[in-house]
Amino acid sequence: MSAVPTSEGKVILSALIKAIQDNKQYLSDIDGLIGDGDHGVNMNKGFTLCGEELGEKPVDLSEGLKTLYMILMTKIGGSMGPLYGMFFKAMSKACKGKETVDAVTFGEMLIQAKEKVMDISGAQLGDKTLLDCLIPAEEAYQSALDAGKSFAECLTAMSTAAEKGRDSTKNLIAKVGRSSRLGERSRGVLDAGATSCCLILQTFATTLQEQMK
Amino acid sequence: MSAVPTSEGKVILSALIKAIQDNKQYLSDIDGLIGDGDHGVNMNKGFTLCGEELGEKPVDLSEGLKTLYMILMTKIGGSMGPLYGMFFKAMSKACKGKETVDAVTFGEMLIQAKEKVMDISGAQLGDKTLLDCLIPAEEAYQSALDAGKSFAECLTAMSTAAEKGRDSTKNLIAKVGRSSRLGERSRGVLDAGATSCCLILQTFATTLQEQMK
Amino acid sequence: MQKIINKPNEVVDEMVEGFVKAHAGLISKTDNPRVLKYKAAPIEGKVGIVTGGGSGHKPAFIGYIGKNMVDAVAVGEIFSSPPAQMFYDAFKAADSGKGVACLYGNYAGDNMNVKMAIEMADDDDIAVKTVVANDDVPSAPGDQLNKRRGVAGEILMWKVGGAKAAMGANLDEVIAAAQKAINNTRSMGIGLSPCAIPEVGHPNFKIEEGKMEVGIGHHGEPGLDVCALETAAQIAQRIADIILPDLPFNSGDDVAVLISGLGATPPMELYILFNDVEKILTDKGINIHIAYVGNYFTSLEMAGVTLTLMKLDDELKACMDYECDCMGLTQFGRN
Amino acid sequence: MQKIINKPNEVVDEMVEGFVKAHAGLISKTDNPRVLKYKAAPIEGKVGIVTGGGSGHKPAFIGYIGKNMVDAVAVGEIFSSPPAQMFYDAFKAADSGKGVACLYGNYAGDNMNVKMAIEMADDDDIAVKTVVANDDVPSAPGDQLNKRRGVAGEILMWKVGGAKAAMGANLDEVIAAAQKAINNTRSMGIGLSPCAIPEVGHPNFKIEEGKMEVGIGHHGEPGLDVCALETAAQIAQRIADIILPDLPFNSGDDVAVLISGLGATPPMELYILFNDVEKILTDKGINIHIAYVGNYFTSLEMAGVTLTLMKLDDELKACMDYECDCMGLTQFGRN
Ligand SMILES: Nc1ncnc2c1ncn2[C@@H]1O[C@H](COP(=O)(O)OP(=O)(O)O)[C@@H](O)[C@H]1O
Ligand SMILES: Nc1ncnc2c1ncn2[C@@H]1O[C@H](COP(=O)(O)OP(=O)(O)O)[C@@H](O)[C@H]1O
Ligand SMILES: [Mg+2]
Ligand SMILES: [Mg+2]
Ligand SMILES: [Mg+2]
Ligand SMILES: [Mg+2]
Repeated sequence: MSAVPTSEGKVILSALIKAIQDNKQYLSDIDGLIGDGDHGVNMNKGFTLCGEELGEKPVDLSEGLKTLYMILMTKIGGSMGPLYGMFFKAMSKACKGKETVDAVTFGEMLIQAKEKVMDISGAQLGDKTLLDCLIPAEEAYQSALDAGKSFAECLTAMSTAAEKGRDSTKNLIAKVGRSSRLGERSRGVLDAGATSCCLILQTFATTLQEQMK
Repeated sequence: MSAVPTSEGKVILSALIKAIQDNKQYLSDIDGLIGDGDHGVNMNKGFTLCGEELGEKPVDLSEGLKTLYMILMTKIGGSMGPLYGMFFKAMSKACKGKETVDAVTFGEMLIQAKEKVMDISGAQLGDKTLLDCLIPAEEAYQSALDAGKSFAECLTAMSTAAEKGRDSTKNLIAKVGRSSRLGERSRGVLDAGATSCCLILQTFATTLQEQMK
Repeated sequence: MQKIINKPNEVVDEMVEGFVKAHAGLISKTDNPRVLKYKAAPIEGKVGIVTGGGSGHKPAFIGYIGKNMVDAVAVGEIFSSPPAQMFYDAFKAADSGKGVACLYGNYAGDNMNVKMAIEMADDDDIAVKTVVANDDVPSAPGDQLNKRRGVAGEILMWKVGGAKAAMGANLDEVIAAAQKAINNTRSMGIGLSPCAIPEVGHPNFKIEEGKMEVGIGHHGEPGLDVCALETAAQIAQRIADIILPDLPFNSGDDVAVLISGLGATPPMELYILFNDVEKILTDKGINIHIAYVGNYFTSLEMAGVTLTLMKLDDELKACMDYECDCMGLTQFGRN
Repeated sequence: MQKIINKPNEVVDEMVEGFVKAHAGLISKTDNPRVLKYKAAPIEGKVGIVTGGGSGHKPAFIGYIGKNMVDAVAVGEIFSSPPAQMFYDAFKAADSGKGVACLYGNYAGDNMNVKMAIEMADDDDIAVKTVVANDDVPSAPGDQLNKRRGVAGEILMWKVGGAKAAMGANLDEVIAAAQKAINNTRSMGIGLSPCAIPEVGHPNFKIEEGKMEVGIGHHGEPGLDVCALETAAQIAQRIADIILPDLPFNSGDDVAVLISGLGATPPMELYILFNDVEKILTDKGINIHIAYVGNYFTSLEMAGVTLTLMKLDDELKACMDYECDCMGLTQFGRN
């Protein structure tokens, strides 16, 4: 099977919510090293509210992602609300009306997400933000797809690149956000947003791959 | 000789001014232990201004004391301005128009000073203030006078009592002023106001005694 | 000591200089460099309102000079009463012939200097009467009201006295209204961190992290107790339990509420505290007629707060609702 | 952390609650608990003025809601931009059909959230135009004005926009005036001690005793330099040397001056600094048309100050002199 039915949206959303909840402390700790230590708290607030809103019943993937982005955009301020709000809004739109998510659809979801986030963020690759994870991950996915790889293989390529992108932030100097205060001293530590972005992309990959089995 | 001509006021005022100036640091240091450490500064400001006002020319005692109290009352705020202002105002009035200061006149100056200060201060004997020096000193002077002692002897009695009164403040708990904040912890240290009061009374005593020689 | 100053012994002079320049439309100098007056004072036919005290309490005291408020202020050194001469010069700057209401706080130095100033004024035929604010409940027991200090309640006293004078009342009426105001006012403060007098250079008392000083005075005078720092709700309750029974304030009363920060406590915290105070008052059936929340009477950069309540009758309400214009408190008339 | 609060994660909600209760005659809640509005808003025939931003800057932002000032405000968490929905709800609360001028500060989060809110409003036929304050000179060089942060100059932008709207101008005219205001405004801050976000519990940056941070931002963003603490006169000169040539301000110019404390710095020090600033301006032949000195835009309990200058033409003067009534800035009309 090389596609996942969108009717199984609940599985993916539950996995995303759990991933953030499980890593709440970790994400805040990373943010605490060079930021204000609340990234896990901010993310957890939005994702947990979404979980409460979705409840127990099944949900279409596009609808589920819509619930998530609506909450991010209405309840979560700062930068995470609009950045991840745009991320999931783009994803939701790109799979709207589809029966299944296949390699092309997910590629469309990724590229839309990347573009919308870049559009609203204003940050550049190398500024030590979640873009340093998202951009290379999306590019790796497209290269694999263009090279004729399977959906599962494309996801693996994305995962690997996301991790590499996340790790690349360790040696960067923060150019935006609170950590930019530290200049040279922001080097040597992962970026919190890139870490949560990697977590989200990897959760997509493993959950989709599992459902394809 | 058992009286001092009031025309020699300058000698007494210069002595008072010098005594305060010489003890500026000492008075502030005492105040620093349980107060805000500015008693010497406050006193020095008033007495030095008076010295500048008086200049080099001779002055009648009552007139000289008037200059001093006017400066204290117009330029020195807080409690010292009115307390020592009243002190010297009463003294000035009590010797006004006299040719000389004799034992009776000085007794009158002392009693008026004590009463005016008590009147405006509101503090009680034992509250750890300059009254703990002034009241016993005045009483010792009057007792000596009533006992028929000479002017010089009365002044010595006053001096001795002033010193005893000043030292008595060491074991008192401050009831008024800043030091009262410390309660029990204000014990064990001299009161700054009692110390300056003792200094002033002893300066009167020695200067008058010297002029009588 | 992290302060933006020049010479520590000239802070008051420079502050006065800056203040006069910043509020040139409202404030005038007088011949005495330490006496400032409302530009329009003395106002023909109006009783003059005078106050004064040590500096370091901004907006108090000079910030309350203005229209329908205080006419002239004697400006002392930091935390130190102005000399008698300054009060006397303030009387002269405020008197239009209708007399002067000197409305000040109960501190030994101020009492002495005002007393002497009144003697000086007596020779000039300026009629001066006084009201001495004593709203600070923790500073003495209820049977020694005359020993209590004046704190932020002074502002309400000036507001009432200033409005009454502006309405055309004579000296006795102004004094009676201001006295009624302070008689119906109760305050209490909590200190969270100390302050440093610039000339001294370091705080001359301490409040440890995690502690608060209950009943602290506006110059760091000792309070009732030093205890563990509490929540806003607990602090509100603690103060209410002390000041409400003291007057007492009862169900059905209309009150003015004034929450003043002591300097370094952000307005956010003052509003959080107000929220808790409002709940307690509402629970007790006490109605808030007017509320002031902000830094109205400070103690340099001390952290902490004073809560003040004034019970209102119709006369006091009319005075509180009256228009006024000064740096510390500008309000349009309410009705 | 010596704070008067209850739950650290509820400080904003409780502050908003307290604020609404304290200013019931001026402020109304809306359906969105984090959007407050002027009681009379939306005002028939008047362009609505909206702003918003993170909390912890009291009186900014909600303290500028009122008559002839801001109509509605989106209230974020401490130092954190409000979600798009709140800006959107604020637009709705302010719009009378004449459109909304959203006048806010240049921060990544606010830019993103306002951008999204405008998209939301587009569907509703609410015309929203923006002016983004970028008055903070040290935050970026003069050839990158669009990277500069907005700081206390925002208040002057609101004052101008609010007055212009009250005078009956249409949306484009209000936007043009507010844009002109900020284009003619330059600010710079100095930090003397840090602040702690209640939920974090400790300051997340440090300023050592005896040092000052030159060009610090309103959330502790790094400045140009950390150097030895200077005198008020030196600080005034240092700031003037940076902001005067930046616009530039020239001899003969009329200006508004705003000196805002960052929270814990007492007004006394602000007036001392103003005294030095006034001397520099007077020396240069720059005329102070109006001055504001106080805690107008703070950063919790940070110690320090922002100096803001706005060059005035007749239109801006008329706006600055216009009557307004809000918790942060009440003034009678001047002329
Ligand atoms: N303009 C921006 N574009 C992209 N990412 C950003 C931007 N601003 C901040 N970030 C990301 O936000 C992360 C911090 O998020 P979070 O801690 O939730 O917010 P805050 O900094 O407001 O406390 C950073 O690690 C960075 O990846
Ligand atoms: N009400 C009072 N009556 C008598 N003496 C007083 C009174 N208040 C203060 N003092 C005296 O003032 C002294 C302190 O003076 P000083 O340091 O000059 O003033 P301050 O306390 O304002 O700094 C105390 O030592 C005490 O003797
Ligand atoms: Mg944060
Ligand atoms: Mg963070
Ligand atoms: Mg002193
Ligand atoms: Mg002293």
